[in-house]
Amino acid sequence: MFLLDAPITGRRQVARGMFVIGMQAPEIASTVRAGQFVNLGWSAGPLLRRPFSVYRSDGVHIEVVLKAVGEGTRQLLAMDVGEHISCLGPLGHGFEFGAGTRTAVLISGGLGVAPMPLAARDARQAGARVTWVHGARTAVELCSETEGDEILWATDDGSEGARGTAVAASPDAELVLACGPNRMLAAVAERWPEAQVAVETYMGCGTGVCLGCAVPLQRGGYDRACREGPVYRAADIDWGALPSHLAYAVTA
Amino acid sequence: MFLLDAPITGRRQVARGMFVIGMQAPEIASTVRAGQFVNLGWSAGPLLRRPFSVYRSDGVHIEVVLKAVGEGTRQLLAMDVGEHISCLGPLGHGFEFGAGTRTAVLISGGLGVAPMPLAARDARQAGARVTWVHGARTAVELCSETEGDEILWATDDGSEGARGTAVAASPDAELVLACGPNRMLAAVAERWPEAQVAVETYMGCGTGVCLGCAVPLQRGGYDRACREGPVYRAADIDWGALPSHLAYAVTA
Amino acid sequence: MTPDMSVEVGALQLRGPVLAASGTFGYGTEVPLLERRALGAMVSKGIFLRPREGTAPPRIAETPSGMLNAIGLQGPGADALVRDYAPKWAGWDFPVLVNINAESASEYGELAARLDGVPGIAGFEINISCPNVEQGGLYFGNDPRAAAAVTEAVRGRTKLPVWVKLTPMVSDIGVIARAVESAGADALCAINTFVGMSIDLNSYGPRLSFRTGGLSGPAIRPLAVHLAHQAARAVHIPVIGIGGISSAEDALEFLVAGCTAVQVGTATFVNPKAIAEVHDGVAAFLEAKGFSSLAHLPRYLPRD
Amino acid sequence: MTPDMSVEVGALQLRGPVLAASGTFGYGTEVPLLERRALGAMVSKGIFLRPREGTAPPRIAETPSGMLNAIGLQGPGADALVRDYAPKWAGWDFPVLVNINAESASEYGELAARLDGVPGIAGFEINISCPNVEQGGLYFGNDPRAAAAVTEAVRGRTKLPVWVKLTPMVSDIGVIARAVESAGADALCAINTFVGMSIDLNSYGPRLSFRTGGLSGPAIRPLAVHLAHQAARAVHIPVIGIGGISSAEDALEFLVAGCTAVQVGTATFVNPKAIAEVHDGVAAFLEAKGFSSLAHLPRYLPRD
Ligand SMILES: Cc1cc2nc3c(=O)[nH]c(=O)nc-3n(C[C@H](O)[C@H](O)[C@H](O)COP(=O)(O)OP(=O)(O)OC[C@H]3O[C@@H](n4cnc5c(N)ncnc54)[C@H](O)[C@@H]3O)c2cc1C
Ligand SMILES: Cc1cc2nc3c(=O)[nH]c(=O)nc-3n(C[C@H](O)[C@H](O)[C@H](O)COP(=O)(O)OP(=O)(O)OC[C@H]3O[C@@H](n4cnc5c(N)ncnc54)[C@H](O)[C@@H]3O)c2cc1C
Ligand SMILES: Cc1cc2nc3c(=O)[nH]c(=O)nc-3n(C[C@H](O)[C@H](O)[C@H](O)COP(=O)(O)O)c2cc1C
Ligand SMILES: Cc1cc2nc3c(=O)[nH]c(=O)nc-3n(C[C@H](O)[C@H](O)[C@H](O)COP(=O)(O)O)c2cc1C
Ligand code: FES
Ligand code: FES
Repeated sequence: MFLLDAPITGRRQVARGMFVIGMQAPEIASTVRAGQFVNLGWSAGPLLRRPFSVYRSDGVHIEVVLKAVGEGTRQLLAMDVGEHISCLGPLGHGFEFGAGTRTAVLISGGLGVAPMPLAARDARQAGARVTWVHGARTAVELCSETEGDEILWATDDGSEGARGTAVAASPDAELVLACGPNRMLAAVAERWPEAQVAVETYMGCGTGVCLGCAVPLQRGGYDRACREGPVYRAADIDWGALPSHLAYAVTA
Repeated sequence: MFLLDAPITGRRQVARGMFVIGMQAPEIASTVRAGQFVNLGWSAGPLLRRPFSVYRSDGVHIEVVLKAVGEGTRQLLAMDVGEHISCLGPLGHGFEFGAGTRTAVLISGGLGVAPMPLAARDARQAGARVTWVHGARTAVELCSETEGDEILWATDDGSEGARGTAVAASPDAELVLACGPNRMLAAVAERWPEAQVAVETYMGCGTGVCLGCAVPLQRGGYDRACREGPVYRAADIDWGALPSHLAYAVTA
Repeated sequence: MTPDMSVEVGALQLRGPVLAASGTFGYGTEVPLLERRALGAMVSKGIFLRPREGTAPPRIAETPSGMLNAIGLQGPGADALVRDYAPKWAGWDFPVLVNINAESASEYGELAARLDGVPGIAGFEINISCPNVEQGGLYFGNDPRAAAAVTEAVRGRTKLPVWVKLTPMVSDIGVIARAVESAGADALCAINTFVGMSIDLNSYGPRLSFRTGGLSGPAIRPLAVHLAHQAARAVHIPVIGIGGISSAEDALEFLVAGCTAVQVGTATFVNPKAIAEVHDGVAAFLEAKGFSSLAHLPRYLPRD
Repeated sequence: MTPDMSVEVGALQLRGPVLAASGTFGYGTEVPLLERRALGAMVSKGIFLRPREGTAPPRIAETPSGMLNAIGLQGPGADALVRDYAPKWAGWDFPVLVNINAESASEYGELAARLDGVPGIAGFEINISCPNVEQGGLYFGNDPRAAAAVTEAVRGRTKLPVWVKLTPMVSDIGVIARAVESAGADALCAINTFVGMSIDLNSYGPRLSFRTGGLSGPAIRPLAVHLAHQAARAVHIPVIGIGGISSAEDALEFLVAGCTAVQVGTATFVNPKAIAEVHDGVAAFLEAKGFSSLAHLPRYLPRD
């Protein structure tokens, strides 16, 4: 785990209101795994850091993708190239890719695209044929950057791809990885108990010391999303007890 | 009194660490008088606004002069042209210029230069010959922008002008106006009880409703620096009871 | 259609739920850029029977998302209030309540009697919670019997609405709230500032000349919401929420938590238009949610 | 020359005055980027005799310059603590105190007895102030007799240092402080979090599943400085200041106000290097002012 003062190196738009921010953070970029996250802070920002999945990495830079959903994300999007962000990471456990997996489907709802470019990369490296199913409310909210052997779209209003949810539009596969609102992940768990899902919780520290990010488990008790998670076997989570209406929950 | 969202239009350096920030604030610029101040706030800034004397005005823009002495001034100096500052003013009572005044001396210690360009303008308009005496710790801390019929310098180390204080270096005059650390103003009061001095206090509101900016008076009781002040007849203030070690007090 | 924002605080009918808090609005005569239409009522700066000088400077210090103040209830006394300010208030289209202060229950009663019936004075807010006076203040706010005695003393001298402003510096605010309700208060105001201290590392002593001050501003909001909610659960009279409100969302937290109205204090220093913005924002929220009246806002107020 | 930063807290000699606060450092085993040299001591996450699940999420909510938490003292219980963590602590070069919690005075004593003498455990911090458990917690912290009874129960079962962590939710912290001192505490820790609430305007109810939570962070610092100062004035044992410390200046406020040492909590979440930066910053301050030792720092501690 590293704590870096990372200069912003770039910014681009990938959907309506959705932006990618690039930062120079070599130690993190060279060690991050798909599904892991960074905890970002900046001067005159809110008290607590804000967690973001690592979207891409080239070994020197990392990228995160975000929308302005509150004050913190609004401030992040107002920052200029050259300004510095304090970057703590990589954090948490990422996705697991068993060798010999032949088919993988990545399911992303809205900002749930965030961990998927790295996941697509690693799934293909593990030898799998990758299908990426991406859902959003409407066509202009679909992230323009998807990759894989097959790309499927789903929109609530049918303006692009299948009308309905990304989960409904997904084929089966040996490996199912999903990220999106907790409601969507609960639907994934119903259909594929073995799926790996990346959940969202409020976080205090991001490093395992505060117990703020409790994820209720089927076997009873709580795990820490920032340490044992954020990626879980879908069937392990007690979905009824995991809040699904976080103010910042991304819509699918 | 106006509340404006004023875009920053320029910035320049006038001494070591001392900068002038220009803002477009027409309603304030066209009504401000020498010695009045504005109360500045900005998003992601500290809770309370920060008071600054108006340094210059061209009828459309106003300028303030400042050094980074704490978090608020540090943030202000980090802002770029085009960013907006919420500007409340003009506030307080400024200097009075009696018609027929023949000689005026303006005494400024350090950042006490702030109200003086407007004061010089108005004193000359009132028909006076203006002597501006400006003091600082050392030559590079002297503000490079002074005006008047005669300019005198004073530095603690004698690196420019007279060695010693600006007060000591001042000639007498019919009208004496002074701004600087409260300690310096107390010395002014001793020599010229009738001088007009602009004092510094902590301020809550800047508009007269909180009573936070109490100035102890010789006749007993307190005045509000933001409303009855910040300019006072030097002899009216109970200098022993006015804190002179505000954390932000400018040095002379 | 703009929603109905009116509220009833006891017998007092207010056109809106957003009020100006005592000590942050002066006497209402010097407020810059005042938008009266948005003001439900104003509570004047705290007054004593006799003039008070207040404390020596420095009187305020900024802290993270908050400020400490020790003004010491500087004020001109009851006679000057009646002479200089009440006549102005009499012409205004919103009620003005006077925040009253004293050092004994009987002096509270005396002050209320002096102000009762003066045109322009619509009611009283009893301050039993000021942290910045040597005697009195907090003591009355801490002790249920003393709080009740003060309330009765004022109640006995006026037919006007009597509100009681509670201190947060108690281990159970419900006990004080019930005591004051039983003693005849028409409404409770929760809360006044918390006692705090800030140290100057140059002088190795307190920043404020009074040593301690009252903490206000956004920093205290979560504590104030909790205390106002606890007070609202404890009594059946209206509770007016106070503490750290600077936006409509902040005000709505108090209203949902069981408050009938709110007061805005420190935020006015930062943004002279704060009260109007809070009022308009609450109206916009109700409209967006489809509520035709503030009375329809869902409340979270479980009774024990 | 770097100044002497060592402090004595009762019988315990600490190499520096900056400690890790309970619940914000886990069991010390998972802290990222830990710089041990700067750590005076660590207080472990609060533990009960038996394992506890803690509260349902959401457990935290951010507020202006602060955060609310309701973790509910999730923990593995005393046996697991002894088995999994104490052996690691035994090898560390700073003392670890265990923050102990219970529902009755006798259970506090039982827990202390279970942990007493276990290698790696250097002392106890009695938590009589947790706002996030249904029974116990705050109740003990509010009532001088209950607070004393808990202290005595623990004192009777161990020769190790016993610190008592006070709640801010009292009208006079001095009363509790004296009661606990008389009951045999070696030091006081002031303060734990303040009870607060935050409302979600989507659900019209509390953001936290536990409804209320404890407020920590810079927002509470001026209140904490005041309370720690009041506690220090009331007793003759050392007081450890806690609340909103994130910089050396913040820590120095508590030290000047009469505290012997300080604990850093929430700041560690924001900046994993906070403790080291506070420690180094205090040393740099002393050096710049020409003090060869922390003991020479001027204090502001008038005795009544
Ligand atoms: C592991 C993980 C990965 C994530 N990855 C991404 C990503 O790649 N892209 C993306 O856009 N979003 C991601 N999120 C969500 C992102 O962290 C939030 O959208 C962001 O923190 C919101 O901050 P804000 O200041 O804009 O909103 P706020 O206005 O602060 O948030 C809205 C509400 O949430 C509360 N809140 C926000 N953050 C916290 C916190 N840390 N603890 C407690 N309360 C909080 C605030 O109090 C507020 O009430 C991720 C979250 C997690 C846990
Ligand atoms: C009428 C008037 C005119 C002024 N004109 C100028 C000018 O033209 N140029 C100039 O450089 N300076 C001027 N000052 C001083 C200027 O306002 C301060 O330097 C500035 O507010 C410091 O803010 P900061 O955030 O940088 O420092 P901080 O770090 O915030 O200030 C240092 C300390 O002062 C406290 N503090 C700061 N502001 C306040 C406040 N408003 N109320 C209570 N405590 C406070 C902080 O808590 C802190 O402890 C003027 C002051 C007054 C009253
Ligand atoms: C400068 C100042 C002066 C105050 N004076 C009084 C007063 O005279 N009487 C009173 O009851 N409350 C007084 N208060 C308390 C406020 O009315 C209010 O209860 C408190 O500030 C919390 O609200 P806020 O966070 O919105 O400011 C004062 C507060 C401030 C900041
Ligand atoms: C997430 C969290 C968990 C905490 N858990 C405990 C605990 O188990 N026992 C305890 O005595 N205090 C606990 N505290 C209180 C802290 O130790 C500390 O007293 C408080 O947070 C104030 O300090 P700070 O503002 O530096 O965080 C906890 C605080 C936080 C934020
Ligand atoms: S966010 Fe603190 S333990 Fe997970
Ligand atoms: S700063 Fe508020 S009255 Fe002067």
